[in-house]
Amino acid sequence: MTDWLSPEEWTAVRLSLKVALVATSASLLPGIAMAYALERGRFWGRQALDVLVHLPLVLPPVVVGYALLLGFGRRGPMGSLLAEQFGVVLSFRWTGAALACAIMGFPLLVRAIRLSLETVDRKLEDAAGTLGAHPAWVFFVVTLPLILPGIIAGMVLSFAKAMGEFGATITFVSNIPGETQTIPSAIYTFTQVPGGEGGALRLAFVSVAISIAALWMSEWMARRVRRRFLA
Amino acid sequence: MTDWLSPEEWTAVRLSLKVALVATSASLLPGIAMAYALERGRFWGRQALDVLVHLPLVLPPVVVGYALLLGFGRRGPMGSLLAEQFGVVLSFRWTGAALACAIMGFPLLVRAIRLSLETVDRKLEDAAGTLGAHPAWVFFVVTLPLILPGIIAGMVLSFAKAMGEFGATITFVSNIPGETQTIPSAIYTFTQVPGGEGGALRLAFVSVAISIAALWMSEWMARRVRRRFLA
Amino acid sequence: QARDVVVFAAASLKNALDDAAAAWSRESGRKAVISYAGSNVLAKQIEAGAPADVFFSADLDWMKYAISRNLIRPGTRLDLLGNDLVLIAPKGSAVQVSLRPDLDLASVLAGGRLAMGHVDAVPAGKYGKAGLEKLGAWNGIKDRIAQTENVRAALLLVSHGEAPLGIVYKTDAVSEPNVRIVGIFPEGTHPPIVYPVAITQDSMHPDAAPLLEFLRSAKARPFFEKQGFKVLNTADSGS
Amino acid sequence: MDGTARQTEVPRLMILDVDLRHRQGAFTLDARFQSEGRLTALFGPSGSGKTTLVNAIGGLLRPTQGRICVKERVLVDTRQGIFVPKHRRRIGYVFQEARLFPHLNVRQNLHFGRWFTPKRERVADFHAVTELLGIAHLLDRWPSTLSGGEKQRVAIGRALLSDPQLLLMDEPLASLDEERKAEIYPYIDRLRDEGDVPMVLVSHSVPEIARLATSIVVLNDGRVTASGLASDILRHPRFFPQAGLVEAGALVEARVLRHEEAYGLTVLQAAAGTLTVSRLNLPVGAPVRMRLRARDIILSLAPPEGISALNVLPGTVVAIEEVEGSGVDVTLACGSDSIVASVTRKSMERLGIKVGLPVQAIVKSVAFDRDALGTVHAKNM
Amino acid sequence: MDGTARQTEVPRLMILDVDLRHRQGAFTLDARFQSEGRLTALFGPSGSGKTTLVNAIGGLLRPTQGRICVKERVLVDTRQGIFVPKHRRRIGYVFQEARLFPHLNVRQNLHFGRWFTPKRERVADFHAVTELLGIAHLLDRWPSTLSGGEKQRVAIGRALLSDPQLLLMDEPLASLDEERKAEIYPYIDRLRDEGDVPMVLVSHSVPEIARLATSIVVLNDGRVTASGLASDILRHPRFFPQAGLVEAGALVEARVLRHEEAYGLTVLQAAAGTLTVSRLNLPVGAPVRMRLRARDIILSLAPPEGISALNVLPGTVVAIEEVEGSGVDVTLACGSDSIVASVTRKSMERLGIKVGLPVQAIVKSVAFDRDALGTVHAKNM
Ligand SMILES: Nc1ncnc2c1ncn2[C@@H]1O[C@H](COP(=O)(O)OP(=O)(O)OP(=O)(O)O)[C@@H](O)[C@H]1O
Ligand SMILES: Nc1ncnc2c1ncn2[C@@H]1O[C@H](COP(=O)(O)OP(=O)(O)OP(=O)(O)O)[C@@H](O)[C@H]1O
Ligand SMILES: [Mg+2]
Ligand SMILES: [Mg+2]
Repeated sequence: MTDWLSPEEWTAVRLSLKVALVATSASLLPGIAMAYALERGRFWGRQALDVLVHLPLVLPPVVVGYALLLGFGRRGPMGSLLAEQFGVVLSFRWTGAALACAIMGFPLLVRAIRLSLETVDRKLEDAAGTLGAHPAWVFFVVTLPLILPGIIAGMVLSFAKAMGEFGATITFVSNIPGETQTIPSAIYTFTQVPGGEGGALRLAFVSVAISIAALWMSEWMARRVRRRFLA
Repeated sequence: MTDWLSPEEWTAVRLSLKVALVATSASLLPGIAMAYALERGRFWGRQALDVLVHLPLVLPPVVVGYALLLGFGRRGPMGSLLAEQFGVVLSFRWTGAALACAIMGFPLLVRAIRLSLETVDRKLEDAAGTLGAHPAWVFFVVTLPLILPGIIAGMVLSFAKAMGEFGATITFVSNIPGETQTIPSAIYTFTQVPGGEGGALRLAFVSVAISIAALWMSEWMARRVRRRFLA
Repeated sequence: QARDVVVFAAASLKNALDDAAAAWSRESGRKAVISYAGSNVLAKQIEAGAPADVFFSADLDWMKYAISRNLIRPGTRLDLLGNDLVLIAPKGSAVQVSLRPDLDLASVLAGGRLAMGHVDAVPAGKYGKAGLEKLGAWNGIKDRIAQTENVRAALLLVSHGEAPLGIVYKTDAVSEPNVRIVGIFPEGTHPPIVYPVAITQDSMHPDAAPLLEFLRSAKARPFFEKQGFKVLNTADSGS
Repeated sequence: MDGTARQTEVPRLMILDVDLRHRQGAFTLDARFQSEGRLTALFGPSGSGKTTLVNAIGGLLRPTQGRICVKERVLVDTRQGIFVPKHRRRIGYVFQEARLFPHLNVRQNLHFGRWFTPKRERVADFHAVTELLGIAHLLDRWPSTLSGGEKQRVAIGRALLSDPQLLLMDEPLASLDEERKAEIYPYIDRLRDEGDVPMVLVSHSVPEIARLATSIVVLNDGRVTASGLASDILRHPRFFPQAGLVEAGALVEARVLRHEEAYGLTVLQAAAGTLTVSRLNLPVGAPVRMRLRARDIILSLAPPEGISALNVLPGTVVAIEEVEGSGVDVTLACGSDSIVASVTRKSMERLGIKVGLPVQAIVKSVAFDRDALGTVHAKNM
Repeated sequence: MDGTARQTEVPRLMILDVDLRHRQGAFTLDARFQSEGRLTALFGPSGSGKTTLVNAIGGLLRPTQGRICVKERVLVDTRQGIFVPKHRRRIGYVFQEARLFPHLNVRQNLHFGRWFTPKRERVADFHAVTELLGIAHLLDRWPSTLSGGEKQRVAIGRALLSDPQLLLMDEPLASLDEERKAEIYPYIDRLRDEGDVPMVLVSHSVPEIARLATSIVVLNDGRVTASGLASDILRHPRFFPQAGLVEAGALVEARVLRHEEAYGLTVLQAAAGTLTVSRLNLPVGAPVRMRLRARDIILSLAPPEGISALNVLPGTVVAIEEVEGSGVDVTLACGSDSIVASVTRKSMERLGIKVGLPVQAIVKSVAFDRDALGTVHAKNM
């Protein structure tokens, strides 16, 4: 089993998993906040924010990668700020790959949560309010549990996207084995040389297997959530 | 205004619009059907189908393009069938680009519709049944209107994705100006040559502008739908 | 030194460079980490401060780009490898073309398309366009070209019969059993195909120079030649 | 209509024939009853399985086991594997919660059932129904902007307008005011008697059931504890424990004898004697049904004099039954009618009431249960 | 408790002081009333704006214009820009539809309000409330598996357990059976009188209002058409047109005089005389309140003999009013109480009833409206 993939490929698999998990979990809170703001907020610039969130979907991944490179690279404004103030370096690190994946999956995450948020019965939130719950509590005790299916769906999409994301990642953090070489990057490398198809296929297979596992887990969670209150 | 983009770039813009529109509208019905089957169906192989739908998200776009080439290329089983039986040729045609975009956006479309479908109150469908509506009618007169927000959201995602899709498209139908060169392909070209940033930026801008228009239209539609029944 | 030396190399070099780097590791006990991507991406990344010690480009343009932005340590650039450009057809194809001036490819294509790398963006595409222009065939077929994101995709189109003809590197063609080399573009029909390698300006890695030295040594030569590259510039031949 | 043929048939036709078992969670519905009534009331405490039973009839749930026939048509028979899907049952179901379609406005909601009704069977009059229910001014509104009672009325209208062959109503009038109910009751009467649409009505209101029901099924914890003709079940508090003592009474049928226009009164002829009530808008000779509540009747040893009550029915004590608390139920035979009076034990002892004693039953004319003063149409008699 | 201080204060304290205008669609609510009653009943036909009004008090909508004070606390004053958000109003709201949280089980739903109640103010007894409402066996169930009435009971429990300072109840008992209601009423009584929790109750049921309300506000098409003390409003059908003639009556307050254990009876002393009723589980001297329905009273010129009715109150006719239809309302002064009897014009003429005539009012002991036999606690007297 282990010799079925080379150690380097195993590294890529582990890294991909790590990147996808970190990307998904790190974008969760901002995703919920963003979805809430876009769906419920009535502030100036909401529409612009909406467009911004969708950009990674609309633009070719390479462009997003370039933008990240310019913004979060060592010499970019955000990159240097982060490095100087917080000692966080993203460029050419796996954290950068996670950022790229998070950003590429963000519109999917936000959309799914918004869609759930739309269908939340505001009357239940009102009811919670009359029972003494401060709006913040209402959000945590009523709204959040009710949008759980959307959150799960969004996380699945974001995770799957992270497992497959390539263009932005390779452009932003390159393809450094052990640091930034994720499964898609490794697959890409294989497709660039003669005789690489086998390796590409093997890795694609692993990627699909991981995603199946993630899908099943999410379906299981969603069913648990739903069984309860839509029985 | 017109000289702001070269004629060739205008062609790419027009083509991208056409491809995105066709991809989105052509995947609409299969998307609804698939979402319905996955959400409500209890058939053998449902899980496998679910995984299949998610594949384009999980796999690097290039791999998807490669798979399309194998399946829908001139010599591929589907490709030759389509060509012989229906005279439909996809390879090197804009129709192939539309297929690639449709497939890449399919998981997003299906997910959004499923998420809406999940929240449809089955009791309303029951009520329609007691009023004499055959299950098929129930679907069209009750279920479908109720999942409209999900359908709109799914179409926006699918359209945006189609505007940005590049890897699968160029691999499957390559980059033929006037036939398969979409905005992302053109942008890609610019990024590949030293000093091409300006052109890439111009095209990216157009792409974003189109997507903003699409977003606004969708929000407008969604608001109309929602105003009615969630007032 | 905790960190291994980092090489940014064009993706098409993977097989050869992996083997050569492994050999170097065995010999020196050091390790090289190689990041493969498009030359353009790599150049831009180095510009953005990537931790690359060695840049191995697939064409001259992006090396020149890097040099012009002071990203390369002066005097370290070396045009290490060369390649040939070939016209290919699917294995079963019977086409006969001789790559001479007044070439008429349009009739050979017979409605099909010529697959090649993007003529502005992909090195193999640029070379191919130059070659076709030189042979007088460009104007006749410039609307019949299927441009691909990279040269491998062009190979793919031909090997799967989507395109009756394609222009790729010899290195790609020889290793693909499903294609047949129809002809080799004569020298002089296109700018020389060169793979330059250099140490980056910011690199302070002590292994960078030894690695480069190894790559140009006779010990590395077989790995490159095995993949079909021409080694232009070895330590023995000098430069 | 083809009245003559029906008149003899109807009484023999079993309208509802239910025998089913169904489990949901810890609750088991185990209901067996037959009803020949054209309006069968389901009565029972909250959680006793009324909605579950109605759902089974409506085809919303597949009983674990059993058989359901409506007007001799087998809708469910688990043994034979018969299960008619809900959209083929031609049932109008007024749900306990309104269940309006949120994406359709009121007019579209009302029309919904029509879309699926064969043209020649569309008889319900849209205009009449919306006027009756007081929803004509709401037609262009969205359900989300309706008040609770408005929603419920639209739901009733939607069911009526689908021209069902069986009407299931789960507490349809619970959130309506008395005035509105009083307007709807006669319509339900007509539907029941003329329209040939049998009904199943879930209600917690005894006056309502007395007013409308021809048969009653009492459910308790998933089991049928009593079922039969409304007149039988209502007569006695024992069959109807939920109603409490105060609601026991007798159903009496009568005909309009004459009108006393000067006083705005109508005199009715029952088997027990004549009864004077507020002016009824019915022709002389028309049949009516009233409920004489046991607690509304005062017994007197001699015909009383100088009192305001206009109705005094002579009768004979035929039974005395102790009931819980301080009272006894005294059953009188008045002509061929039987009437129940509820008096205290103290009064009974004081007056020396015993079986066989001739007594006078005093009922105030306006003390009739107005709700129970239903019109009974010819076919029912 | 600190009874003495309150006793004098309470009557002066305005519990509800509402003056608001609110538009929604074509409907305008324009309500102005004050209520010093500890239980204010909102009464009116469907769509008259009851829920809208309750929502405004509960803080679920921001009235276009107006002022709402509860127990002298300003909740809304659009002029001064005051709008206390709903979560700071300490209000328990039982919604017209149950609105249970679908993602929480019954126990969690019931506890919900507690999470946000300061610890020392948590006085409602979880055990007692769930027992009272008969939902103790449902604690681990999900709302989606509850029957309609069960949902409603959980919703009531949830509001009660949040220890509110004002309880808003929008038709809370509409889908409950009589038995269950009869169990809940005394609890509401206690809450109203002991717990110092004023209530606003929307109800279509006149007996229910008579049983529970201390004040009544009648709404019609968004406007207040009558408001005042329950005893005043209920006494006269004119104030209460929706109730119809049959429900008019007088509220009489009395004290327990003695118990006749042998007969299971209790004798009450009212200003009008003594009244005999079924055994009440109250100590001698305890105050009670009864409703004597106008239609339940028979007038007699002489003290009747040989009849089963135990209660005969002597009085004098003080007013005669024509009402619609065949009847007249005869108001009697019986001691310091005033009683209304509804008789037919025919009877009136026959007996020669006129103002100043001494008559006897006959009421059967069991003919008291059981629902209206509410306990009135000391603070109320
Ligand atoms: N969102 C809205 N838009 C327009 N009209 C509305 C809206 N909500 C309620 N209404 C109207 O306001 C009026 C009052 O509604 P409300 O819910 O207060 O009535 P209600 O007295 O509670 O009636 P019910 O007894 O039927 O519950 C109704 O006529 C209703 O149609
Ligand atoms: N999905 C379910 N799972 C478990 N138990 C259920 C489910 N649905 C209903 N029940 C239980 O079945 C019993 C009967 O429910 P049903 O809705 O038929 O009562 P009902 O007689 O209509 O009561 P109500 O008058 O309160 O509406 C109740 O005890 C309820 O808790
Ligand atoms: Mg029910
Ligand atoms: Mg209401």
